[in-house]
Amino acid sequence: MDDLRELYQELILDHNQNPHNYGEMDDPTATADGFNPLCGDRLTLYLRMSDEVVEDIKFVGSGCAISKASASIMTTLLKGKTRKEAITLFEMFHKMVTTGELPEGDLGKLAVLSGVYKYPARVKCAVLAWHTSKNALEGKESVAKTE
Amino acid sequence: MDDLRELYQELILDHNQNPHNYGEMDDPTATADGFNPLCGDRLTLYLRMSDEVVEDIKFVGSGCAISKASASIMTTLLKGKTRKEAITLFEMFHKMVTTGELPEGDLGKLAVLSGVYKYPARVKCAVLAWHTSKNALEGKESVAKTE
Amino acid sequence: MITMATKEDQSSATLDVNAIRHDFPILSGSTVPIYLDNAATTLKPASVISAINKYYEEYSANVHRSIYALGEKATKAYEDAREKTARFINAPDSSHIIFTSGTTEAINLVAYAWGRYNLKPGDEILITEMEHHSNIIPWQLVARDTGATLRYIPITENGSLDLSNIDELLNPKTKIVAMIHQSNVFGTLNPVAQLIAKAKDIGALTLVDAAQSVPHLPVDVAALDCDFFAFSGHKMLGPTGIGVLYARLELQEAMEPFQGGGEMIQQVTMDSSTWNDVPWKFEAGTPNIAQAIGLGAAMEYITSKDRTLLIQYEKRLTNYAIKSLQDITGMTIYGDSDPRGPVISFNVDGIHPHDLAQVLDQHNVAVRAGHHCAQPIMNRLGITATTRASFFFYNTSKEIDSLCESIEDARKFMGLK
Amino acid sequence: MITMATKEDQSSATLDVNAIRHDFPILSGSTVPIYLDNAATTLKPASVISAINKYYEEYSANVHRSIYALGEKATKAYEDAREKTARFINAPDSSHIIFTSGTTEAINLVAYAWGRYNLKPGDEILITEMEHHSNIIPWQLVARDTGATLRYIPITENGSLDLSNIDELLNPKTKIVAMIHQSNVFGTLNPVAQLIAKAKDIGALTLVDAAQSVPHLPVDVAALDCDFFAFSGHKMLGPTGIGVLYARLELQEAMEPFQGGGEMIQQVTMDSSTWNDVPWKFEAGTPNIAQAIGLGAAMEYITSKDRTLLIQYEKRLTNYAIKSLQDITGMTIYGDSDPRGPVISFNVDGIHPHDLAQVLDQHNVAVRAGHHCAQPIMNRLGITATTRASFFFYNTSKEIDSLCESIEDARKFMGLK
Ligand SMILES: Cc1ncc(COP(=O)(O)O)c(C=O)c1O
Ligand SMILES: Cc1ncc(COP(=O)(O)O)c(C=O)c1O
Ligand code: FES
Ligand code: FES
Repeated sequence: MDDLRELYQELILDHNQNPHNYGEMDDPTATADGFNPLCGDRLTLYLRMSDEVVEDIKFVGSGCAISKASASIMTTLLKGKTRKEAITLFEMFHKMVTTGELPEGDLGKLAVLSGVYKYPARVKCAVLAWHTSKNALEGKESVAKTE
Repeated sequence: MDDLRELYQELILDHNQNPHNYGEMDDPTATADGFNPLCGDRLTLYLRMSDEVVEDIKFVGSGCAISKASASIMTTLLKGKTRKEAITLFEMFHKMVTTGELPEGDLGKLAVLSGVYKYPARVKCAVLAWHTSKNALEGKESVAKTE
Repeated sequence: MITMATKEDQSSATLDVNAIRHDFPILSGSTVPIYLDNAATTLKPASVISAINKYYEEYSANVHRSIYALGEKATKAYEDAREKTARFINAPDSSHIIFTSGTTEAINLVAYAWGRYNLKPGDEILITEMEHHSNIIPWQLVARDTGATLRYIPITENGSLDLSNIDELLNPKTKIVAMIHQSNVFGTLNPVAQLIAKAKDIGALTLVDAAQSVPHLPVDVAALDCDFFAFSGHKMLGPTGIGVLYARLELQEAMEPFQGGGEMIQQVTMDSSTWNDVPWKFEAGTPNIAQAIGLGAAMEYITSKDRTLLIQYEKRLTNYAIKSLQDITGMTIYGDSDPRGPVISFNVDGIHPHDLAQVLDQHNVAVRAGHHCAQPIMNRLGITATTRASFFFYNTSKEIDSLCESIEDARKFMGLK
Repeated sequence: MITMATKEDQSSATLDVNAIRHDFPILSGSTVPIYLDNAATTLKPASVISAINKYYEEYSANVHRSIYALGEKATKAYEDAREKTARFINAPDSSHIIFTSGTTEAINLVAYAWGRYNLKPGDEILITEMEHHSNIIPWQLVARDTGATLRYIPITENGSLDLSNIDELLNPKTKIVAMIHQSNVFGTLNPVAQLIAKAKDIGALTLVDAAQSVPHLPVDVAALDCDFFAFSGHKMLGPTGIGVLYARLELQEAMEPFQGGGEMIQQVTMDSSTWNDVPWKFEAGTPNIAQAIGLGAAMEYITSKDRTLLIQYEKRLTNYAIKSLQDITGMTIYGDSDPRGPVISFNVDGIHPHDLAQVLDQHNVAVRAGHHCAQPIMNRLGITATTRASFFFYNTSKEIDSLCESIEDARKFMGLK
């Protein structure tokens, strides 16, 4: 079980049970839908940009603990970031969960998801919210799929 | 090679090299075509019945030693037989080449083909001419296939 | 629970499960999995593996048209497997048996070789809301391309067919009824015999998706009197890459070929071709030789046992599992039909099925989480996924205890009270 | 002849054939066949057999969507086989590789999923008179059903493509050119690169039937620049029941699915469905898992050798066989192209090929007699059948001596002078 605790750190369980920024948004500047075809889980992301800065970000949807926690932590991290910073963060995060490499930059609490790369079937869970917010940030219409 | 000599008895090789009743017929009362889908060989059978008796019977076609010898010997045997006798002979022969049982009745020279049943892939060779002549005897139109 | 397990194990003493487990190499390895994903694919007994090996090591020749001994041996083994298959499902003879690569290809064969040439706008195809995607998508595609209409027999909340409207659904426009014999989600054993009789009355063809039933029940296609009957080798102790389509002879004769290629022809010219006799007309190319032989060995393995005992045993195991699972806090089990097969879908409040499967894996328990290729069922239940445990006669009640204990642990692990 | 054989064996000392033969269980059995029917199917090395066994004995789980360790291991092994295949034929990446049950299914997939939705009356399909039935019938069927016209590049008496009229045959109406890479009758290696370039110029798609070339040559689909490329596992030391379709990504994206079922979907509702990413969009149902893994092992086996040596060796063997056969009275060899593969079709005056094969079998020599699933070639040559000997790098010149001696014996046996 110790292995598994590396995947499901306490912080992840906390975010799973009490996700931050969970809910709909009345006045988004962009929304995007995400879909994980592996499990059928879906997520809707709401974004309110002001100039180039993420003023508010929220999400709703179904998903496993990994995906919910990832979405929850992501929203707390992206708030206040510029569009460019957000995209950079996406790239760092994506690299971390696929390779296990802890990136140089500031990934803050996201590092609790660094164990995911050992579970290839779950990588898509971790990146679902991120792909979706990348689409929202880039104004893409199509449903974000986890690669 | 002794085994194989049981299949290819001298008499078979003789009939193969010098088939009896090989050739076309000018005035048949019935003809039929036979086709062995396993190898692509074909045979045409010509029959002249007078009342219910096989007055003349000839064949042409391509085929292996087994099929040619079988056709050749068959024609010598069927000549002079009644339609009913011919059909009975067909049934005895068929039983012999599929089961190896030497039938009670008079199969004459055909017994040289009794070794065929040990070579399932070659049974169709032995019965090709017989199926075709059965079709001709019964006035069937369709190309006889080896079951 | 441990007491119960012991009791269970005693009462099943007539089936020597330990002896059976010895027949399965994977159950005698160094780390023995608690394998409860048998509805997805089963483990393989040594006799099946060695039948495959024997082909590759001793007579790996191509079949049909070979004049040499190795080829004749391969042909005989391949055609013997067809005979065994015919006997296994009580088909009149082996010409009714078409080998395919699986249930999926078997159903697609019918949709292509019969459906595309016989369906037209106005015609109706009737399936059920309980189908596996393999018995949905081929019909969606053929309906789209022919203009026929695809209709569904609905299901009830507890996983049975809702036949209240059957007389409207099954009507003179219905050209084929294609239905799952035993549900891979609920375990429900559907009343296919009754529906086949009804379909026959109005002249519709019938197809039974028996992927989940054949592994667990003796089936009798002659008694069922269906037109088509499909199942897979890998779900019944056999190899991957082999399946069976039973098809009535008149239909085989009337149908167009499916795939074109070697073996399925009689004569080919540049302009046109004629087809081989049935069933070979539907087996294009070098067949799945080793796999058919392996499937034959799997059927032999099953018939070498007392099937009544096997069925009783799996039934007891399933009942025990249901009872044990129900004791777990927050447990929902989907489907409560009787008779049923050894498959149970469930969810535990507060744990996503994928998280649950992940934790169970840590306990060495293999279950499936997901939509089980039956998304219409998930939509009907308003969920995206379930966890599914499915059994075979090599499973034990101890393994079910492990399943339940692991679920309890998972609840704790995930911080549930 | 015996002297020559010895010389041959010495000059090929750089390839250790004995060591190779040790890798093949069937060549170390009590009665070792002189197996010269490799164009039909090949023997299997121990490494392939044990890769299959390992799957069945250690991790026989279903692939994709499994959250447990066994299933992840199976998925990885299956997808690794796809990677190996991509590398083996130099595809840009593994998404270009669709697993099928064989060459036949690969070609049918294209005929169904591309052909039926893209061809119309007036369109032309161009194949050659040299094709295997597997690359004829699918096009005859699709031509019949779409109204397109099937045309043939003719062949010459000596087994080469007759390209004298190619500019008329390959014209703006041509929508696809489907051609055999290496002939399974003559051994001819066709100038496919040249024809692909020509087809590209006028915007036609191209398909290469590589069933006979991939086992013997390093192929490079990127350099060939074809759209589709098909081959079978069982003809290259791999298991039965597995084949490969390489398909360009844009085409995979644009094509309709072939078979419908599990795995190939993304989302299914009762009304309609969406498809999985390529290449999985084309792999419906539980895949041929053990077989793909076995194919991967076969490719590994081949790449573990020095391929230049293998090719040289097979070439020398073929030349030696041609030379030796030509010494036999009444011998006709069909086809004399250069470059060519290790397959030789011939007839001996006065002996029907089936009788010859039967006598050779008595000498333990396995060759094929028949039309080799290429009846148009037989029609062109005005014969119904040939005898065919085909080699693989485990064959030896001694075995070719046995072949020739047995043919001499057969002549005597059949009473020829
Ligand atoms: C050139 C060629 N194409 C296609 C095939 C068909 O391959 P398979 O029977 O494995 O589908 C063969 C072999 O039989 C062949 O030699
Ligand atoms: C009821 C049912 N039908 C069809 C299938 C498809 O079988 P396969 O994947 O072997 O083609 C399955 C299993 O996945 C099934 O459970
Ligand atoms: S299982 Fe669906 S997002 Fe993780
Ligand atoms: S081989 Fe053709 S008839 Fe015997």
